Amino acid sequence: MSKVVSLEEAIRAIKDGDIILTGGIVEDRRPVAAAMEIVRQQKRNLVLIGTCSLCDDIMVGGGCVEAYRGTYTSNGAFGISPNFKRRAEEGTIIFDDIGHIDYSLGVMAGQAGIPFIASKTCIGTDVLNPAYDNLAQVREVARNKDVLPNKKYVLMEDPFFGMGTVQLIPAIKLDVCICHVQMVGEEGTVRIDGSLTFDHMAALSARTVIITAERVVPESYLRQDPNRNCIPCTSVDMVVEVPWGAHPGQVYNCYDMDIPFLQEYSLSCTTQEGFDQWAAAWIFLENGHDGYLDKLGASRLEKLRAVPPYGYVPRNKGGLK
Amino acid sequence: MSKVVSLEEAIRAIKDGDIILTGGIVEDRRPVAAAMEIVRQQKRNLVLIGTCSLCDDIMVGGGCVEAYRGTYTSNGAFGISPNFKRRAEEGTIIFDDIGHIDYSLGVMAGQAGIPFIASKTCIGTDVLNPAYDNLAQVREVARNKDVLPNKKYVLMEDPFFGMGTVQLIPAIKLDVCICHVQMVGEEGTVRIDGSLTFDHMAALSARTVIITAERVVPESYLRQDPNRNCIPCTSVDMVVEVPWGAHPGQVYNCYDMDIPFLQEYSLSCTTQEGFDQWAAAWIFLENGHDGYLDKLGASRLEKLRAVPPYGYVPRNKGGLK
Amino acid sequence: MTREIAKIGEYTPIEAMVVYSARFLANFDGKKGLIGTGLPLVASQLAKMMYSPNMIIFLETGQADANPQELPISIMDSRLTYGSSWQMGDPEGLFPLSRNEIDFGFIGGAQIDKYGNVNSTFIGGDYNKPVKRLAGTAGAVDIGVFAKTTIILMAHQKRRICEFVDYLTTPGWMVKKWPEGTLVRREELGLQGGPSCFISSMGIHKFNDDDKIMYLDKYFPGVTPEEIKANTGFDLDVSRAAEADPIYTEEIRLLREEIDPMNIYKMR
Amino acid sequence: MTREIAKIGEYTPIEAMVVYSARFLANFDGKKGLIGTGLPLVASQLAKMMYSPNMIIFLETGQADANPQELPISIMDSRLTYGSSWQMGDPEGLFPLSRNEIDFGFIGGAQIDKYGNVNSTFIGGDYNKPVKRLAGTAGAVDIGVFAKTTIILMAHQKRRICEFVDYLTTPGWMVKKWPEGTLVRREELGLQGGPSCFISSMGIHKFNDDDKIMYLDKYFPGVTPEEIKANTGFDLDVSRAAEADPIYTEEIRLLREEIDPMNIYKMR
Repeated sequence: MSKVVSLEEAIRAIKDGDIILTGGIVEDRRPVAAAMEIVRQQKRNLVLIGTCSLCDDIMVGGGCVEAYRGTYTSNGAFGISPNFKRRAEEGTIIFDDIGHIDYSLGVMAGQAGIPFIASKTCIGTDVLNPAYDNLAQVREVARNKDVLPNKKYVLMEDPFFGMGTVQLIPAIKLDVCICHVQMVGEEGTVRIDGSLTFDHMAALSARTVIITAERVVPESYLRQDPNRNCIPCTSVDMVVEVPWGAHPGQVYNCYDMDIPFLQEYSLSCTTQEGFDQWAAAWIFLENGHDGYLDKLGASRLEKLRAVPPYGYVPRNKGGLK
Repeated sequence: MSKVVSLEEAIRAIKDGDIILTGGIVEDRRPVAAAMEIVRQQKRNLVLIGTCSLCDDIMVGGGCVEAYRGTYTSNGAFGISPNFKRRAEEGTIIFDDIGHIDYSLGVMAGQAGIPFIASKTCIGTDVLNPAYDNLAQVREVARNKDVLPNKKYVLMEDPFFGMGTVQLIPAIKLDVCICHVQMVGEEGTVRIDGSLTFDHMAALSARTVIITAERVVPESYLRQDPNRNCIPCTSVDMVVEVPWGAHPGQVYNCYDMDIPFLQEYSLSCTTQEGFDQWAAAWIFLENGHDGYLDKLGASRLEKLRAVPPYGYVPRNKGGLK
Repeated sequence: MTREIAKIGEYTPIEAMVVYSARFLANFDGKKGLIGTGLPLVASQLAKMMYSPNMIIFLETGQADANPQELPISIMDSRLTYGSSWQMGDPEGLFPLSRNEIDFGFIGGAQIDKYGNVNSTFIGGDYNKPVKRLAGTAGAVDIGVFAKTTIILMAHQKRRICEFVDYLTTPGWMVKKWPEGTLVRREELGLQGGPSCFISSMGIHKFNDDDKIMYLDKYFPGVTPEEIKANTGFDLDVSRAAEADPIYTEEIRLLREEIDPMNIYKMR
Repeated sequence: MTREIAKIGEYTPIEAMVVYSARFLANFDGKKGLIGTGLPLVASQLAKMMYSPNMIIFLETGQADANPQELPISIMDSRLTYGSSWQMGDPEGLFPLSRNEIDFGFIGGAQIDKYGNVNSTFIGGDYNKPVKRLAGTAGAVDIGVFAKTTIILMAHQKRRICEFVDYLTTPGWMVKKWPEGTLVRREELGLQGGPSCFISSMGIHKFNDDDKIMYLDKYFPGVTPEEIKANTGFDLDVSRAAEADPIYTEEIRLLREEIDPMNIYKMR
């Protein structure tokens, strides 16, 4: 059964107040085209889980996000995520920092269908500071409150190995998971190259899973080597072909990052007006993503295309100068 | 740095009383040649973790194993593991049954480096029967007691999602993990085809990891597609090339199972004398594994060789009749 | 389409058990099942051919949407990998259960009691020195705890269908609350699901809505309710039983010619 | 081999910081490190070329034994995948830490205190309305909790090197015991490891064995201990400090010509 739909139709499945995780990390393999469609459809009150970088920050700028729970709020080499930074410093967005292993274990627990897990991962740090625990405020924003745990953590003594005080970490569950990948079959089988980040786990614990991909390929092709696939079709609800759907970030084996575009984003979005102008120029275009690609221009994109066998554009070949 | 050693040298690293897990499951992709070498080297007091099938049962027959903690004690279609069955019914082997998700979560916790995890997985069943809890007896056999938990499980109320009473499951850790795989690089990078069973997790939480493989291939070949690899070289201590090292079981993409051999094993090993005769015929041969292969004969083995693209011998091609 | 009816004697009781199991799977077309090794796998193959073509099969060794082109022998058979959507290991293969994605679990076993509890661990004697040691838990615990419903298949023998199992491996309707081991309804422990039917080599058994005790729902053609009662280790209610619809020659032909021509599963 | 010494002024303070960091990594040849994004990655590249060729690099996005052929920009840069032994995701990339396999962690940060605690979450104001919001925890918590030792690198500025961090992201030697938030020695919470050195753009700092307070161990050529003290936000003990060995032209050449010819990391 084919799950292929248009980007517009896929994003229509997201409801205001949904708890959402986007695939990839920092600026790479992010569902940027999907995030731009979310901005176009003016979703509201989304709760972001995991990280708030590039595509997430675009949604923050677009007024779609009111709460964030995660481990990272930066665009890496391109600076702290500008829209999130501004709203955090204004005090107009709810956030609840957790650790990176914290997040990993939460997502791992989610895919294993278990309620919680124990670790020493944030012991000793301000992640466990009760004064900074904003989970209750995050829950207020969420539409489906039962997707979030009652408590941020519980401390207890390890009864098995004498590891002392450990932190019980609740599972991370999701309403929506959107991943951008290299290849997907029409039934939803996903193949990812490069870091899987959290996608292979998060997609298993979300109620609705949307896959945007550089290419939709025959399902039968991917099923010749099931060991190489990263998300089973049984966990995927909708499939959308979106070439260059993670631009300006990297997609391993497909394209390298568009550094000037990323720099321009950071500089433009220090104010809301700046973001709005940037959005007018890049998001609110006729023909949506096709318009975006045409505006970028084929020759600019071609310079980013990955070189085999590396999967990126080696600098000594001059691609990214 | 090459980690390639002989089978004899690899197995010499195993100490009496070690807690050991073997890769694959039931009769397939099991380190049979490695288990036979363990019998030849007369290891004693091993504690088996996970399952007790084919290669494990050979070690039981060989007098190497005194305790077992796991989820499965059968050779599948070929009947209950005959040596284990006999010793269980005699009351001369210690065993502690756990569930399959129990085991999965334990190994997952082990690879995540966390002490325990919560689940409803065995709630309501005799797996939690305190009268059947033999963990303390298993610990007595083990050389490194700190590798095993203090308790089999703890019951507690889920504080996060209102799931009621859940079972806290301790991590499974190991002294030794031996896996037989299709391909390994000389530095230890492992590529598996077909079910990974528990290998991809168990190998990460063992102190000593031995990989036997159908083929040792150039590390650089496997590093062209790191996404396809299943165990990182950083977790592997020793690498051994052992063609047909899982015979009489299957190895996906390499060979299919040798049904008559498996049937003969089951029939032979109902008594200790039967096993001893079988071992004299197949284990205690001159030239070890090479002797075993020569005794089987090349023409018998060739009939088992997998047919692409299936990875097994399709019956309608007559391979297994 | 009119189908030719197989005469009694033209098929074995085990074949009948597999055929009625396959028919029961018609309830799960388009649904997700976790299928145990052995005869459940055989019945699933027949169901996919005749009654439930869109059934989605998961296996405990980590195949999602498996589509074997010929009958697997082993639970990690190479035949299960080729053509599946995703091949991981046992944890990933079992977690669809704990994520509550699995609509039905389908297992065999060695002993079943009147509450639908199944034993696949040991029979007779003591746990530590059993008369007959069996395969252990493998998947059977987890399917019974997490699947939205369970289907159980087992040859009908008096000693195997009993008042209460020697070891409770797969939870049925009345299970053990620890640490005391008190018998309680499964819902009381927060367990969803429960067995919906037990298909033996003589008939189809269901469970009372109120006390969750097994009763005979259908007896196979050529078998009487009295025979079934006499071959059951507890006082089985056969008062509501009707004869099952007859078996088709096509079902037996598929089993013998297409699915298991080599009689690997010794059904005949 | 005699090496040509670089003159003061022929390199920037940031380049000096990276060079001394790379030299410190000589202690970890053949060892396993989890390397944070940014300048730690640059220093590791230099170390692999000159001081620690057999260092094994893990990254938090799931590469084991990464061997980038050119300098990555991103923590999940494609350059990290090609040539690595194994490419999974973030959980698998971080679990070598919690399995206690990682001999050293190497991170940057925005603020460090006299106990070696690092802050990468916010500076100034309140958590909920910070003057300056930063990147958050990403890896920094976990490296500080689990690595057998931690190396920290940060440009030397008075406001960044303080009495106590505004938010404790990476645990140093004196950490917070919850729920009260009492300051305790990290060992008291069962945490192994701890920071072994803080390399700034002016000098190398270590920690007293007894009270675990930071002191100046080495000052870079051309910098005086007094300048360092004046640029530090707490009363830094500089009494035991000696001048660091000079920098070699070869180190600077490699940084500028081989590792970061495009000056992506703005070291100069």
